[in-house]
Amino acid sequence: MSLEQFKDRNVAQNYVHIPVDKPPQKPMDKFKQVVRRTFKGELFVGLWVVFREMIKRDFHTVKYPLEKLPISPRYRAVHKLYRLLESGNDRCIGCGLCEKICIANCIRLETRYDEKQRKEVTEYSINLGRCIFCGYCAEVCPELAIVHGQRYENASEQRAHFVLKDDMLTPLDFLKEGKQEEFPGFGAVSPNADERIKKTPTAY
Amino acid sequence: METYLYIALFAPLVGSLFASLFADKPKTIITGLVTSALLFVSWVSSVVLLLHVAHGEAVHVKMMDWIQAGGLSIPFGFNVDAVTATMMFVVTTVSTVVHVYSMGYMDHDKSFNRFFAWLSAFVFSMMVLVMSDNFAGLFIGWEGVGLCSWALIGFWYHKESASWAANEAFIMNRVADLGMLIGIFLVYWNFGSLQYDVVFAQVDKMDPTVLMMTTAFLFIGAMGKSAQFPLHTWLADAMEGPTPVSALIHAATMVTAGVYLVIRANPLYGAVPEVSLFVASLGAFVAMFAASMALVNRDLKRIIAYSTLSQLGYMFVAAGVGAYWVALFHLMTHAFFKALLFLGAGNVMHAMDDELDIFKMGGLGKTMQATMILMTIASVALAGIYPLAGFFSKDKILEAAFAGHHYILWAVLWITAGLTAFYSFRLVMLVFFGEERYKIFGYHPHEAYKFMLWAMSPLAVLAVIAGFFEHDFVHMIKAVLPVEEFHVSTGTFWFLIIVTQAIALGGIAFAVWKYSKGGFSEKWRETFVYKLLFNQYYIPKIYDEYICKPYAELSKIAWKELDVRVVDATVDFIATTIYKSGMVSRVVQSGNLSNMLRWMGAGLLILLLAAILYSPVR
Amino acid sequence: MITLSHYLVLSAVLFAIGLVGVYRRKNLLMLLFSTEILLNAANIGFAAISKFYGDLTGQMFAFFIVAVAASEVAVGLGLMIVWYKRRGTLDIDSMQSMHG
Amino acid sequence: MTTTGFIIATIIKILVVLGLFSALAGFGTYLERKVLAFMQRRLGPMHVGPYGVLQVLADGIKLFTKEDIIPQNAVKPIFMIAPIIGAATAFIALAAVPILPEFEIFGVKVHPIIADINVGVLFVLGVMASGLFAPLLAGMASSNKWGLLGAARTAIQLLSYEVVTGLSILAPLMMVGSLSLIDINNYQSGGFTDWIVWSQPVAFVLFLIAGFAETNRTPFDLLEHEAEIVSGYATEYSGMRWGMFFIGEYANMITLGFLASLIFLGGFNDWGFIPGGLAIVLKVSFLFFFFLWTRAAWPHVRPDQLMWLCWKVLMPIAVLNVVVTGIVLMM
Amino acid sequence: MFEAIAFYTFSAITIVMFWITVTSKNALYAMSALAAGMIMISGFFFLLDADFLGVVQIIVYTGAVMALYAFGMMFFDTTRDVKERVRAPKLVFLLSGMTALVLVIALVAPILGDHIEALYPMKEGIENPQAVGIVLFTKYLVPFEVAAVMLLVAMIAGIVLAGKKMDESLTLKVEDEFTQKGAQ
Repeated sequence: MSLEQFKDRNVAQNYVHIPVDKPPQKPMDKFKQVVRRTFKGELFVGLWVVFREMIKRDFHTVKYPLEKLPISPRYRAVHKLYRLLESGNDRCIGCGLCEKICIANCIRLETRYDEKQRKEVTEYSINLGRCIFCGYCAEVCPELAIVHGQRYENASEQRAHFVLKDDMLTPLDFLKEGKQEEFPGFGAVSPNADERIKKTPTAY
Repeated sequence: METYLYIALFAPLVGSLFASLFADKPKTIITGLVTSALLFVSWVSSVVLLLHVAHGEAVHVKMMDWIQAGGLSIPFGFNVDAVTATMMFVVTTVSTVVHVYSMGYMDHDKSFNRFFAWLSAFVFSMMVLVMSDNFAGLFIGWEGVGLCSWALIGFWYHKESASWAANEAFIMNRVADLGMLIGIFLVYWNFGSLQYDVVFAQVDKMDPTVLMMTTAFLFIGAMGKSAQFPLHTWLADAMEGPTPVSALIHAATMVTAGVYLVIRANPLYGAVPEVSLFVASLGAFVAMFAASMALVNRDLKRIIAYSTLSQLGYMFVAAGVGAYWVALFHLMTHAFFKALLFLGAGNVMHAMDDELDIFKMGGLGKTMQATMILMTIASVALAGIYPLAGFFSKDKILEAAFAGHHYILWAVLWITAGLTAFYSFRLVMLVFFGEERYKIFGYHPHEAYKFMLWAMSPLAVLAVIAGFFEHDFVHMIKAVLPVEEFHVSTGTFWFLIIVTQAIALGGIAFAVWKYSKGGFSEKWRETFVYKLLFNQYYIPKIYDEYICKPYAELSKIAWKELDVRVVDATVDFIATTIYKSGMVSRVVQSGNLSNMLRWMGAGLLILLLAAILYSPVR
Repeated sequence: MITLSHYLVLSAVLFAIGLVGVYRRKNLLMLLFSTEILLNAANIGFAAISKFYGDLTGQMFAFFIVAVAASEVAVGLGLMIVWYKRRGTLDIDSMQSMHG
Repeated sequence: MTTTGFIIATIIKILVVLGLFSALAGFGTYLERKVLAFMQRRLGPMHVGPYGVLQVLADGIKLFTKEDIIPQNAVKPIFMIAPIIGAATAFIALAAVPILPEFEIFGVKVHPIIADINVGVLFVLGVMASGLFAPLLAGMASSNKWGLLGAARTAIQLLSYEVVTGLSILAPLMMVGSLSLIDINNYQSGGFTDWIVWSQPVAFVLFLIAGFAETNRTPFDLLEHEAEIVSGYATEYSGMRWGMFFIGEYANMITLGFLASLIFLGGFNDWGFIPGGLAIVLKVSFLFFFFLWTRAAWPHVRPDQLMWLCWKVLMPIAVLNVVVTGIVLMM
Repeated sequence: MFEAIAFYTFSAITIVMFWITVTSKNALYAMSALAAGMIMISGFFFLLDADFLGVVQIIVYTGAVMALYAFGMMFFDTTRDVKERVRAPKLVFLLSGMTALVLVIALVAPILGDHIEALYPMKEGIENPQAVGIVLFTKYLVPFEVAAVMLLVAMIAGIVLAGKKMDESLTLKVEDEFTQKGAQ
């Protein structure tokens, strides 16, 4: 299935309205309805339809673990932490807004000042057992550091199922290959974002 | 013909039932019209039947089995022969007239509908009485007319005298009916059947004693119904009922049922001359006795009632001397003129606001000319003056008595004929002629409705001409009743007629002469004879003193001693025992299903044990 | 060899069991169950006599008993449900409003 | 045949029927899943064995090894017995069904019927009717409101449709004049045109509809209607007890297939060039397939519609059919 | 021999089942045991060559009557134990025991005798259902129809009794409706 098809799969342009009669009230009318439906062959139409599908052998089963359907680039599943494109540094500045806004209260982060007295995120964990994938964290992030990714197979044998920072952060080699996808539009990262980052004046 | 029979029989019943639907409703003329119309239908049927049986045939039908128990078999059968047809003709004619007349007479009565219901019911009962082909059916009709008579005498039951009279009539009839019932039982006991034809066929083989007992007891019933001495008192008191009732029941039809019974049972009576002689003697006595009482009575209707009694006596004499057809003939003619007389009396009563004392009337002929004419015709017929109906029948009776060598009877009847003529015209004179005494009492007499007079006119016509049908009647009746030629010479025959006519005319003349001059003097009323006659020979008083009072005493003793001490105590004892045992065994009825089931189980066990113990195979 | 007596004794025993139920149970439902046992015990007797006397009348009776049982259930259950809805219990001891 | 031989033969037959039909019942579940999948453009079980054939085995192992949970408030003995009743009645009903025509094996003539009783049809129906105690007792014993609702639905549905089944079968029985299934089969031995379905089409349709209701198949599977009452009477069941309900249900379907084939579709008489044994297998297979087919194609009815259909439509038609048949037979 | 084995087995099971029915405190036990007993009784009928009766027993008693009971029981609280206060339990056993004894005596003693005539003898060669049918529709036709009418009456009675509104008084209900209609 191509991506275009996939996008349109639920949105048919021409809706078909099925006419619905008023339900019969009197017993006689009910009886007439039964007779009509019996002899009109509606039942057999149903039988024919399923039988036709059976002999057509037009199967739509996806053998899931073996084959997977493509998903939309904008699919919003398990979170990702992005890096800055050029430098490869974490975008996250440890502001803690995501932690604050999380309605499921599943984000925890720990920060410290590094040797340059800049804030550094040491631990960033999301309890996927509680996360409801509402997207508030991504929305509130001032640095566009946290986004929803496409990883949906988050089944686990453990009840406390966390993702840690390392699982989410874009690997450096991946970044190098330019596979960290960014999307244009309102609120997107500006091309010269690295430059625009002001160094935190340590003098303060 | 069966259809006509059923129509004649059941049309009055239908009318009665129809009228009884409206019994408690306000007056509707429809009931009167419908019952009259149905009676007219019945009359037409009766006439058809009469013409049919006139050739000596009889119509016999068996409607259904009525009682079928063991050896007793009484069918609901009807037989119409000449006698019955004559009776039916009389009954339907008079009753039709009376019905139409009643519509006017009862016009202002609030129980108008009830009246017609009972009147038609009476006709139906009477028809059953005369048409039945067995004694049981006759008895049913007998009791039916008794019931209707009771209801109609006591029609104005709010009047104490009326209900008293009704009860008197009813009770006195029951006394007589006991005799009648015994007679019927004797018939069944000895003859093994109640069918007339079966019974009469066996008369020859019967023991005379048995026959005598049977006929005597049957005649007791006839005495009660026909108000013969000593059971005669009820008839005069029955005049409390509405006048049409008196006309229909107590003059024309019901009271003649006794005569009818004797005529119907003529083979029985013919076989026992002793009883027949007694019948004739009693008839002659009553004829005289009643006529004597009529001489002095002041009550308009009672006079006519006593006259009826007297005429019934004549009929019994005829029946007693074996001239049954004469009895029937006189019954018929008498029905016509006596009903006419009563209806006329009804008109007078209406005019006088129900005043009955003839000494308060007088001179009514001026205002009520038609009534006067009709009543005079009836009175002349009653007196037996040629050529009116009464002459033919009454004269035949005298002739029969004379021819049977019953000269005493003949003499009595001859005198009675004179008395009859006298009191008839005493009544006519006092009511219609002379000074207008009613004015003193403030009455304003008026003539009755036209249609009432028209209704009476057929009777008047019949009263005049019925006598001329004598030969046809004899011809017709020959098939059923013995018709003997009276062996009197022509001279004697004419002598008898002249003598009878003479005394009758003499009586009329005396009455007219005496009362046109103002009647008897006051002194006459002081005499013993007058008092004796006026108080009906003190018979009611004797009854009261020597029968009613001792009986009441006896009843009181039975009540206080027997009923309360023995019967009530026994009944109470049984009741108390059952009640107490109920109280004791109430515990069983705990209402608990489980307990009941256990009781049931115990019962099952007992039954099983019984089944084993009493098993036949054991 | 199984004879008629065997069946009749069995029938009697079952009948007695049913009687125990009828006398002993206070629950209306159980009472009806016991009644069914009584009917069935009788049925066995009828069928056995039918067989051993070679006559079908016994079976006929059994059929009619079955029919009676069916109608009894229909009416009895209806009454019981009504009673339970009104009183909330099926105990016979609670049905004593008609005691004398 | 001697008594001993008869006993041995019967025991062998019983064992064969038990083994074969429980296997068939299990295989039926596989078939159902496959057919339904195909009709819904799916593949169905594919992983265990070639084309998922061994899925049955896997399921069986799973069910056997699963914990047998009995709720605390359940009426224990009844709860435990109920599924056994379900499976047992299904197999007992097969006892009076002639499965194949007579054949000879090792020189022995075999009647492939366990007990040829002269009231065969009624026996089968009766035993299938008493099979309703399985869901009934299960639901009532499990002290679960869904269970109770399922049991109530069982009672009304199965009880009501038994009437239709009986009445619809009555008309063919009147034509044949016997209650023995073998007699009914022999009645149709004249070939394709002799099939009772041609003379009694109404009875056939009624019987099928009632059969669907009695075996609790799709248009009428209200007893364990997931969308309404979770799993109905089987809500509290797990493991092999739950599995037995399934074996019972599938065995019932097969029994019903045999009944319909024998009564209406010519039974095991030769059908043209097809030998009788194969013919009846084919017919039963088709009917079984038809059960699955309808499940894929048709929606449920509501309980009130179910009762309405039974008492106000099907039963009058069935009675009319019987009356008409009677009149025709008398003429 | 088979007959004896079957008879004793069935007897034992039936008696035990019915005993459970009679004594059990739990209505569900009682019902299940009774149903089982009914099936066993149909076994007796098969033993007695009354095949049709046996099948009718299964269909009607087990299939319909007991299912109806079960359905009725759903209206009651079935899993709760039945509380009963049995009065005079000895009397119960005495009465039943005596009845059973008397019955056994009555039945086993040769009271029945040999002089019973078969009014509707079973003929050879006619199968049981057919024979039953013949007798049922000739001699017993009127009782049969009466039974049918009785069942119909019972059905209507059951419907009316178990109808929805029956926890209220029917007559009062009707009066209420009248007053309502009057108000309108």
